[in-house]
Amino acid sequence: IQAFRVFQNELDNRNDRNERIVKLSRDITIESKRIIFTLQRCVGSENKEDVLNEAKVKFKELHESKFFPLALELEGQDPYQYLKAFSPGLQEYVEAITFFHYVSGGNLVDIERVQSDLTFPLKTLQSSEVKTPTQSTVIDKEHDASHPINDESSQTKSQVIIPIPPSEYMLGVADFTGELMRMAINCVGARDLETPSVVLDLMRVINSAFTNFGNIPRELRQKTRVLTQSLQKVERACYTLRV
Amino acid sequence: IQAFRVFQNELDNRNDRNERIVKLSRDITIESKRIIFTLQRCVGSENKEDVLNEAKVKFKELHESKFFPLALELEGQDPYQYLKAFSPGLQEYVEAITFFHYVSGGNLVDIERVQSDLTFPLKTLQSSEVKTPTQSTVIDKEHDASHPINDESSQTKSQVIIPIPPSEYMLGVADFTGELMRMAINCVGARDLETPSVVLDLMRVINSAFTNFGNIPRELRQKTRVLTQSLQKVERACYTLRV
Amino acid sequence: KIFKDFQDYLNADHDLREEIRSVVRDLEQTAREIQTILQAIHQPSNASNATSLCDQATTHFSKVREHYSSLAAKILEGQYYRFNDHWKFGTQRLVYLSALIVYLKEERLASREETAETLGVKTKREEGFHIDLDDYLMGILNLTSELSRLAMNAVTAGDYSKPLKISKFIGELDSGFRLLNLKNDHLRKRFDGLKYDVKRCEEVVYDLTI
Amino acid sequence: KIFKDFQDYLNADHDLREEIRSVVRDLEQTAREIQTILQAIHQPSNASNATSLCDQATTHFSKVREHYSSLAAKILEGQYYRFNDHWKFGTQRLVYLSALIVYLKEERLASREETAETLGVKTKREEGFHIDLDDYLMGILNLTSELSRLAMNAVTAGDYSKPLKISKFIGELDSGFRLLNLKNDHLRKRFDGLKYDVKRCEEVVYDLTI
Amino acid sequence: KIFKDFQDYLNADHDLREEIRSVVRDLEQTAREIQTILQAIHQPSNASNATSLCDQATTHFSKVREHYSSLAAKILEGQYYRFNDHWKFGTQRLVYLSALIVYLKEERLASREETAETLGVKTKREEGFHIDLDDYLMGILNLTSELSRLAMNAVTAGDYSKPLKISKFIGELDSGFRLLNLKNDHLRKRFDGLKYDVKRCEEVVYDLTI
Amino acid sequence: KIFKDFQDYLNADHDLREEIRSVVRDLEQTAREIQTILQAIHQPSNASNATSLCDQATTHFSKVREHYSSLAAKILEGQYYRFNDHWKFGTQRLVYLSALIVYLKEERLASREETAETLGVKTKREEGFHIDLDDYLMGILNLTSELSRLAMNAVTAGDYSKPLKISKFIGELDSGFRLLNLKNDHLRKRFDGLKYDVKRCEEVVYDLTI
Repeated sequence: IQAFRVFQNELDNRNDRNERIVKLSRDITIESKRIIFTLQRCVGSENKEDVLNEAKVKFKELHESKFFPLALELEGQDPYQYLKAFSPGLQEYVEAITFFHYVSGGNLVDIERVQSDLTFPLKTLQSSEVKTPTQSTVIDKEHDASHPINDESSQTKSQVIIPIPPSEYMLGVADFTGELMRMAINCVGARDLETPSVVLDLMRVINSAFTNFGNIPRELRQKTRVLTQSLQKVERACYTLRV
Repeated sequence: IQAFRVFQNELDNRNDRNERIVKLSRDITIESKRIIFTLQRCVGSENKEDVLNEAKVKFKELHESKFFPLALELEGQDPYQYLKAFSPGLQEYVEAITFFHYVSGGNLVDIERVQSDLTFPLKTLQSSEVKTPTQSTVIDKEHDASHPINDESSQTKSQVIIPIPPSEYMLGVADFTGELMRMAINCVGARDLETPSVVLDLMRVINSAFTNFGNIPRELRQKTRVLTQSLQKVERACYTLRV
Repeated sequence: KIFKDFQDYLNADHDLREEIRSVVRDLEQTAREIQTILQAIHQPSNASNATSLCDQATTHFSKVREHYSSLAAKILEGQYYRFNDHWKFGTQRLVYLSALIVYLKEERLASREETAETLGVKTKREEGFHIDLDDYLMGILNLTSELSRLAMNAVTAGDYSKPLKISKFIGELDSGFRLLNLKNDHLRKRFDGLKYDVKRCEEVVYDLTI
Repeated sequence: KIFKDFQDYLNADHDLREEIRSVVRDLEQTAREIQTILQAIHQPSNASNATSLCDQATTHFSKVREHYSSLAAKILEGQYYRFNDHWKFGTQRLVYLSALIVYLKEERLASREETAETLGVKTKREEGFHIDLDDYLMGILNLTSELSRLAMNAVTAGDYSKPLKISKFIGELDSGFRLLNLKNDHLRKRFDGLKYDVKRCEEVVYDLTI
Repeated sequence: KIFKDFQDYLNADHDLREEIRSVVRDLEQTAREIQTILQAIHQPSNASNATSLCDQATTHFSKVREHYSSLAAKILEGQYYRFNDHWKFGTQRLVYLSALIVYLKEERLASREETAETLGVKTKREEGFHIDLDDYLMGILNLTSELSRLAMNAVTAGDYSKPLKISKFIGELDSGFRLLNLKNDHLRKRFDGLKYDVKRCEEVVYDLTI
Repeated sequence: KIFKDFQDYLNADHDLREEIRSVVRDLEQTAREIQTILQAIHQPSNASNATSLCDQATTHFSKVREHYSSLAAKILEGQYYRFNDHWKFGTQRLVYLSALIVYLKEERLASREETAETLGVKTKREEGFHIDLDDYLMGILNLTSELSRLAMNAVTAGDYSKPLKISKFIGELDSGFRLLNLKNDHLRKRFDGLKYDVKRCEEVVYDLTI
């Protein structure tokens, strides 16, 4: 019976942490959706720069107020144990940040870049005003060093990260093509004749890469189907513009 | 378009054959169920011999009137193409024949014995009154020789068989344990104190073998679960007899 | 002993399926590579050099034939349908791709015989490892929806003659399929999609007329 | 290139999972062998020599430890939960089997620590490849239903003292589990089955009293 | 014995259904052949010789009448609705095809009476093997979607008067159907599709006006 | 701004629910501890000192009252049923536990009023945070199945008078519940289980008579 009190404690801790992570993930999803909405507005508008700057500020706040606490929660844990809890938020964020980079610069951002945004030096932020219940226990603990996409961080003890499993990144990219599609359709409405065919080129590249993947997990295969449908919608849009 | 007329012909032939096989399978299922019902009656009755002889006659008729035409339908075909169509009947038959052998002799009959009952020398039966639409096309055609459980028949051209895939045989055996369970429960009602524990021994052997199978297909795994439940019902019956 | 034999059977079945799965994975990988090449036909810039894309794709079919020959070597006679769920999908895709090449080069339907030859398999069950008729027909239905998409993209690329030819071709295929007495299965479902392809092409032709 | 890297990642993931699956298959095979040995405890004729069955079963655990050690070697730190669906089921069964041996020999609950040791893994996540707490608890719940079955068969075999001890033991486990705040998950569902095991044992004891 | 009688009844029923199924299959095969002929009206090249296509199709209706007469011979009085699921679908298609011929030749709606005559069956239930009203209406609804497709393809073929006539015809049918108080069944669902056909025709007419 | 206000409302609602959930968790934890103590009544060795177990359990009810009072403080008037899904289950369990204590000590049914007092809440909705009648009845139904189990275990422990009393008590409760006109809901379902408890007790009494 005494053993069961220990088990109870362990189960409760795990559930509590899971609850906190789900909540952070939900907040991240909502804020990411807002940013995407903002970015869609800027297509074809004159004050594109203003909108991009506004988005930049929102991303920064999102990093500090949500992702940093999330990183602290995951610190010293097996991130895959809580992946289901933070995966929706992370995917929505990847969708938002890739869309942002596309709108501002023009190409598909890679996972290393996304990962670096979600890596937080502890020293600097520690003194800032961010507070979470577990923060005090985290400092100086070594981060899970063996995560494959983050090998180079293995020596540093002074940072925490949200590890991004490559599949999560790709799922976010798949969702991003949905935004591209929406953007292209909006352009047709606005009689913008050029953007759709530019977008179409990028979508063809991504679609071609996705349909070429082997050993693909089921979730990604479903999104590939949606991606192909989005591509055909854009093709139809280009056709309509031509006719 | 001309090609499509060929396709149409091929599809129709296949569908027709499938329909005929389904019908034969359905007849086999019904007749096998009847035989099982008869055999259950004979438990603890005085005229056991009569019942067994009656069953023997029914099996013989079933072989000649249903299995032989079925073998002719499968002759020269890939039996696995129509397995779904005749699998229900075959499994029910295996259930009946294993039950028959158990009731008359006392042990589990092996697949070779079951297979030999479903192997028909063509010469003898051909002259009998059995007729099927495809019979005339079959004679002298070489039987699919490479079926693994029937290697020794590879030289003979003078027989047709219903090939029994080992999984089908085992599925039938699993169903057979359900009959064992029913038999044991009936014995409790009849205050027969010995049979249940004899049955229990055999069921334990079979259950132990089934739960020990590796690389097991799903259908068989489900039946294993049912088998374990049946076993526990017989255990409970033995317990009730004891208390 | 009965159960020992059965365990041996299960193990052998499992190992064989693993081997099949491994070959099929390679087969599907090659199919994806061919598809990636042929997807470029939708790009306006490639509208003219379809032939060169076809040639490029054709070279990969030697790999396909190798995969099928190693697959065929694993399957005993009379057991094709025991395992064909494994390669069904890949075969349908390869039928579609080889028929697409034939259409792009010669604007006609690839027969079952020549498709089998391109894939390196037999046409009929009695001859050995073959193309199942359902899979051939399924592949052709996949072809029609690809072509109806191409009709639209051709217009975008400024090619106004291709849609008319495609529309006629798909119309003929539609007549062919209408002759078949399809049961309520996958093929039937997919065939219902053909009506949509026909309509789509006719709309493109209509739009061009206006 | 982004997509090339991802394909490499997918392939590596796939290969690793294949390797894991292969080890887990051996692990489950060993578990089945142990189970087959221990199933004999229900046979009336073996009622007396449970200890010898336990010893026989125990020897197989060296193989279990080997399997776990080769499994552990494949899993990088912090990735246990990326793959643990593969071995979850096998581990639950092995927890149950090793706890069954401990009960049969010493009539007490095997602790998480000693179970981990018998399986050749760690107790806590921080130490490396470990027993997930859920899996340990699930294994214990499997133990209770096996014991409630044993209580009944013991009576059939003429042993009237065992049911009383088992009933007491399961009653205590029930109290323990009632302390846990289980979410609506597998464990919760399985725990609902425990109530049934408790009742079943009590009925056997009741029948003996009458 | 009661059960023996019941078994005989079941067997007879089963055999009868087999026979019906066999005739219906031939019926549907003939329907498919007629349809294949009439599909050619959508081809631009055949726009002018619709009449000759109709004549060709008409010859097949003698076979249809034979099939219906052998079907009628199998159905006892008062058992039409016990089996009509078997031929429902085929009848709807034949109604549609014979009505299409009437429209193509005379640009008017085929009445139920003449359709029944073409098919070789009765109009009313009391008279024997007849066309169920639902099936007649369903066939007419199939006609409208075929005609709306024809409207579009006529433009492609350079015929600008046909779309206007078709649009008017479909509009009238729409008014007719609106008078019916349809329950929430297949017919209702299919009728919802009619609105779409009307709209499609109107769009074509609009495009022509511009 | 409208949306801003609505967002504030959602956030406040969310926070409040979090707080409620936290208190309810403590409440359920205490309930589990009480239950663990009372489970010991089924153990033969404790058959005599039920009173001392009851006293031990009773001390925990002060904590229960604290939890309910902090819960009550969070719920605005008229919002009880907006949130009562959260504590429904815990309350049912505590009703059952406190009624069990009353039965064990005085062999009678705990009234709604005294149960409310033991839990530290009101009896009626108008007075504030109260016991919902459904939850009270559900708790009593849980009591009956616990008692039917106790009847059996009492025999095992050699107490032959308790089963008779329990059987009578449950019989009376059954009569009482039959007077209620229950809708087809949870209560109704649970009430169907009562019949089984009655039967079980009667069987025990029957076994004793023999």
